[in-house]
Amino acid sequence: MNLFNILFYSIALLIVVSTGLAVTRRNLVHAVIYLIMSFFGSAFVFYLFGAPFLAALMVIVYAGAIMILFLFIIMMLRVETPEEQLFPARQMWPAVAVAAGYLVVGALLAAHDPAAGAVLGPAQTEPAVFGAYVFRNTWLAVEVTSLLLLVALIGALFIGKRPTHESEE
Amino acid sequence: MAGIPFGHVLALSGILVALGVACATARRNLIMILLGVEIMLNGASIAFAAAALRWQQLEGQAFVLFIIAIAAAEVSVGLALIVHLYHRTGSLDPEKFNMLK
Amino acid sequence: MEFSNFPYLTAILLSCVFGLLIILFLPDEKKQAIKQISAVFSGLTLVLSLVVFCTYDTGRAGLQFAERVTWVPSLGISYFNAADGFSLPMILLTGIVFFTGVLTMRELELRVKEFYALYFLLVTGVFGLFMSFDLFFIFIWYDVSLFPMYLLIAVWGSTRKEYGAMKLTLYLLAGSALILPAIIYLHVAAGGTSFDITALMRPGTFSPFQQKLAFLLLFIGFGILAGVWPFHTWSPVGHVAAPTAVSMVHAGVLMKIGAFGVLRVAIFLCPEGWKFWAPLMATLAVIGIVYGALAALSQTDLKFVVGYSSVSHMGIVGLGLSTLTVDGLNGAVFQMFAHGIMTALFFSAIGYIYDRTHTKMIPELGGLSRVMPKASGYFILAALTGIGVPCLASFWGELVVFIAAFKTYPVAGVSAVGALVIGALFMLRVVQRAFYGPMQAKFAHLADIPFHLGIPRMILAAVIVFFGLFPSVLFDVIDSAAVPFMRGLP
Amino acid sequence: MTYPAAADLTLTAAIAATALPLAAFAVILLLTRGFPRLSAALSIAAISVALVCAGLLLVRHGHLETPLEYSTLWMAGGDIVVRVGFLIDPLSLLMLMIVAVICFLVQVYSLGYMAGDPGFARYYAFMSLFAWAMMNLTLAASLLQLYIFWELVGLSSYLLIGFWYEKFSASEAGKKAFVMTRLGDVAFFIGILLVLLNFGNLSILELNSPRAGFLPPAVVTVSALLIFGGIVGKSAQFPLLTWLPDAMEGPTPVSALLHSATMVAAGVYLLARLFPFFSMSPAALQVCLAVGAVSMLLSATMAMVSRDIKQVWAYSTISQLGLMIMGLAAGDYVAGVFHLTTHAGFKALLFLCAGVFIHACGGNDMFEIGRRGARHLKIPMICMIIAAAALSGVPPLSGFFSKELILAALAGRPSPIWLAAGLLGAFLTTYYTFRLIFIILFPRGEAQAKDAHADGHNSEAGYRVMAAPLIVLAAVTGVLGFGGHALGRFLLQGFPGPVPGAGHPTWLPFAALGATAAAVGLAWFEFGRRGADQVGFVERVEPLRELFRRRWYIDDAYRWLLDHVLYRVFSAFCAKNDQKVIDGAVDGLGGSMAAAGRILAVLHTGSVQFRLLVVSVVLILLGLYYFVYPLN
Repeated sequence: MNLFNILFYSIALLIVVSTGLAVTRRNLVHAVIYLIMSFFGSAFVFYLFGAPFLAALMVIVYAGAIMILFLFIIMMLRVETPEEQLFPARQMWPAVAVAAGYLVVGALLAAHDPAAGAVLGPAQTEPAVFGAYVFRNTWLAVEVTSLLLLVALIGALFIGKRPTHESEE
Repeated sequence: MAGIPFGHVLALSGILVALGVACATARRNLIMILLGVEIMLNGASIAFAAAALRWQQLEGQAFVLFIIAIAAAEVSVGLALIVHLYHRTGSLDPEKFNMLK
Repeated sequence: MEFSNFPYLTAILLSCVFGLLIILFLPDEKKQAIKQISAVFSGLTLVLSLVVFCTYDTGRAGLQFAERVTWVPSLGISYFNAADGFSLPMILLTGIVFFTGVLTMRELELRVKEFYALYFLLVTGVFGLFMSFDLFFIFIWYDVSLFPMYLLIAVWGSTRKEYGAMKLTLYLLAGSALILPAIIYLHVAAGGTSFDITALMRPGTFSPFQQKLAFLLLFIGFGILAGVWPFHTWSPVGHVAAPTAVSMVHAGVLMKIGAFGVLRVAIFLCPEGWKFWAPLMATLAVIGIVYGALAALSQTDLKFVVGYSSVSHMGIVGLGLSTLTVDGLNGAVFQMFAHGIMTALFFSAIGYIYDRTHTKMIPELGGLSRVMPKASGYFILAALTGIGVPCLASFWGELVVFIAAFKTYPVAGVSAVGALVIGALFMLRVVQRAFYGPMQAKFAHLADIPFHLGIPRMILAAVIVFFGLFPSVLFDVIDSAAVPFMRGLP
Repeated sequence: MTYPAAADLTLTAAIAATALPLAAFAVILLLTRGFPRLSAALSIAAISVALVCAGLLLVRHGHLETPLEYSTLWMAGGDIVVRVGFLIDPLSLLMLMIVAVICFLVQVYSLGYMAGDPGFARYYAFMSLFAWAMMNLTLAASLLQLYIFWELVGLSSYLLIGFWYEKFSASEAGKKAFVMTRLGDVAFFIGILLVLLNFGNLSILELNSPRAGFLPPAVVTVSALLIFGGIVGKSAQFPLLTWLPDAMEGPTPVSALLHSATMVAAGVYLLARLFPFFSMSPAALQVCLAVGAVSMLLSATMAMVSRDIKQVWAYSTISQLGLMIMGLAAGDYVAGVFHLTTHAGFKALLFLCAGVFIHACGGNDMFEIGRRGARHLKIPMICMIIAAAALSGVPPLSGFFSKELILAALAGRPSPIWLAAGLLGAFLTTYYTFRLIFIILFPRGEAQAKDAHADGHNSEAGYRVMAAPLIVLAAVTGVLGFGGHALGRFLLQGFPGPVPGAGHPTWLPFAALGATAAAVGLAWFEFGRRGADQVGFVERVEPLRELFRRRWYIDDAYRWLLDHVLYRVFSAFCAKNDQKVIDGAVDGLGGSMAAAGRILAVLHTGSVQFRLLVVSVVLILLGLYYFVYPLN
């Protein structure tokens, strides 16, 4: 049991627990906060796996931007604690069944896969190397993604407008 | 024992995806559905990062990068839609939005 | 492959398309202008078809007026138009029916622009199908001609129009659902590099089994459109529901598409399958001939009578196609032409009568000959053509088909000839009930066909008599395709 | 095609004779429908030219050793070649002359008869159409051409019978005539196909040549019988005889022209035309003989009870056609054709006279005509008596000679039945003919009030126009009989078929005359003598009278077949099958599709989460699939 292992398993536990808590919160703000914790954990996992740039990105974009956006929206709409039933049985049991099935099948697949047995050790990718790789090998995807982000920006602006002339549509 | 078996990382990401699925399908709240999707994406990202380490290939990490970017796009549009819907109907209950039925 | 200097066939298509576009850009209110533009462009189409028909060289076998532009080289799809002796009569027929149909609808008031636009689209598809030698385009044109039918019947029709339109569309789409797999199957079986009929029809392209399979699919698929028994019930219902000009095109030309498709696609590409399934074709055709005539006996609606007589007459076409002889093909194509003109005249006359009397129920009519001698005369002429009176066009088609059938299938030939009696019985019965007898007071004020509405009927009647007296004009053309085709068969 | 120069005039004349009426038809129908007098003039002009041409041809080819044949291609496609042309031989020349003469006379007569009819122009158009078709039929060089014009003749018959289409019975009769002859024509057509297939040629000359003898006898018999089917239809023989009496609904000149003298005789003409061919099959001839005899006797019995003057002549036409067929079938070509010729003359005359009476008295009932003073119309009355005597075979009128020849031929048959039937037929014919004559000559009782209609049309000019053809025909009837020998010689020039042996038992003319005299006597006793109650012996027997009046129930049988079998069973079955079975199946299929769709639509809740769930389930299944079938 070295430090690498200890760190991974404890963080994995943190991620699972906080995600589980996030899923089950009635208060949406709480849920988002737990999820931010979970994303921090993920960021740490990335760091462990030798991707410091991704870890930083995770913290900045996911935990920092996306989740805060969620918080903004929740607070703006004043829907912190919805009144409806948290887990209606009609929906929960199928969901649980599907999730369980998912786990079982995933476990089966993973156990079956010889690759699953391989052991991962510490490693490091320089952000500069990663950046060079991304822009050399996947430049087209980068361009497409940037275009997508632009479209999303415009789309969000357009959709998010307060529907003032609703009656005409 | 030096290092983590790849299967354990897959298990972690699997659990995350399963939680995401459960969240997205069981909660009657549009925001929670979107959160569930984020959780699933997160699980997938972890699996990709681990795979990158496992095979010493940078494609996995590049994929994570794009996942984050696309998640950002998706969340912005999704939340805009939610805001729009909330303004129109005053509710976030997904069962009410079934006009395409 | 010979390329003539002027692309007549494309010009025909383009004159339809230009007409369509100009109509689309005219304002709704200018009904008169729309009608005039339609008449001009359909007239242009007719003139071009006539030119093509007359300049066709019957002494030379093979395709003429060929035009080919490759469209998708990897799949072998090309815009390939040409005319041979089989398609020329059909092109001429379409031209005549199109033009007379436009003129027949001069009194239309409801949504004139949309009507003519759809009508032009329909005819474009029909023309395209008759000209095309590319399987892919044949399928496209087939669907182009089906799509407007639904709207034309459902909007401008009468008597259960929605039901009729829906039934027709579903039947024909079912046909197209059989044709498409067959076309793809043939395309793939030939190596997936060509949709060109002239290339695919080389002997040895398909194995006998492939031919049998594809032929059956194609025969049923196109046969639905040709009103082959027992897939015919859409046709009387559709005829009845459709407005006059559409009935004319529908019975006059659209049903020919089916028979023509059987000939051009199924028989051309799968001669082995043709030989294998010919007895089935003959059986269905004879059943259709007898059955259609019998069913027509007990109809009370003028259009239903004509609808069922179409089933019977198209049975003769099917019988001709099934005989595996030059004569059979000759007679079948001639009969297609004659029947097209004849039904167009039928519906044109009925259309006028219905416009004036507001009924097409035979018991309510009666004595019309006195008030509308011309309209009745045209109907009676068409009825006599349908009976197979000599010196009217239909006679020759029937004669040649019967001779051919008698050689190949004596029993079928005899039964088909016997059905002529029933044909005479129901036609004359209708004529007697609807047009003879004392004049009814309620119709006394009605006027006969005025001159400007008489023109299309006159043209059709003249065509019937012309080809009845000079059948060789048409037979020479058909023969120039049928003889080389049959000689080329293994 | 080149012709010998000398033949050119012949060809031109033939073309003119056959084409001009068509031109008249087209011009009248298209241009001059509004001008009745002009139309009539056109039509008559055309037929006069045709008549002149026919006469020219007859004179030119009075001594014709070998038949002339001209033909040109009409239609060719594949293996089928249809030739159109003229076959000029004694038979066709004779028939052409008959047709032209009677057409001409009837058209002139119609000027008076049809005067003032609203459809005057149409009438002449149809008459021209008929003349064209009939002349082409007469001159047809091939069986197919003959068939084509055979059909066209039927068409003009249909149009002319139903000329007064506002009368229900007229249009019904036209339809009946067309459909019944069609029935025969179908057999005829199949017979033609059979010949074409086995012989490969439809030329009449070829068929009559010895080359046809190489055909298998069975084929000859079957095709001859099938062709005879056409003759049965056209000449209204048993069992298709009932259309002809109904056809009397048409205008009387039409009946005279089409339904006695020419069109119905076309059947007999065809039999004569193909006489050598038919002679090759004794079995077929035997059938013809039997059919002719049955038709002759049946229709004679029907004529005995009819009160309608035109119907009597119609029955008599059937009867005489039957006699001609018997004569031909008995092997005497000349006798049959000779009787055809004489019959055309006197029967047309009978009808035209009847037409004058009907016109004058405004009714068809012979008792009524008699009461209204028909005997005061001297010319038609005398002409009618002459024609009736000819029909009965009273010497020295034409009918006597031709009938005698036929009876002689029948006497030549091994079985005496045929001669007995012939004599019985002669007896009956004479009886009903004189019954009619006596009824009209010696009316009993008072006429019902004359309606204005009868007098209105009876203008002097019209009467004179109508009388002229009568006198011509009466003269012909009077002298034609003596031309028998010349006619026989003319007909037998170059005739390829068997020539009947001359001579017959010497007692035969006396037997025939005896039968005639007895019949006249009986008719006189029952109808003519003072104090006779004018009720025939047949009419005293109720069932017999009913049987004859209802045409031996043949019509009822057809009606029953048509109504109960064709309409109620077959036709109704097809229509119902379409509505219930085929449409039902299709609609049912559509309905079940829609129902299936509704079941599936339950799954389609429209909920976002439900879709997510489904996606997840599919992913699980996909995972399971890869677990079971690993990628590598």
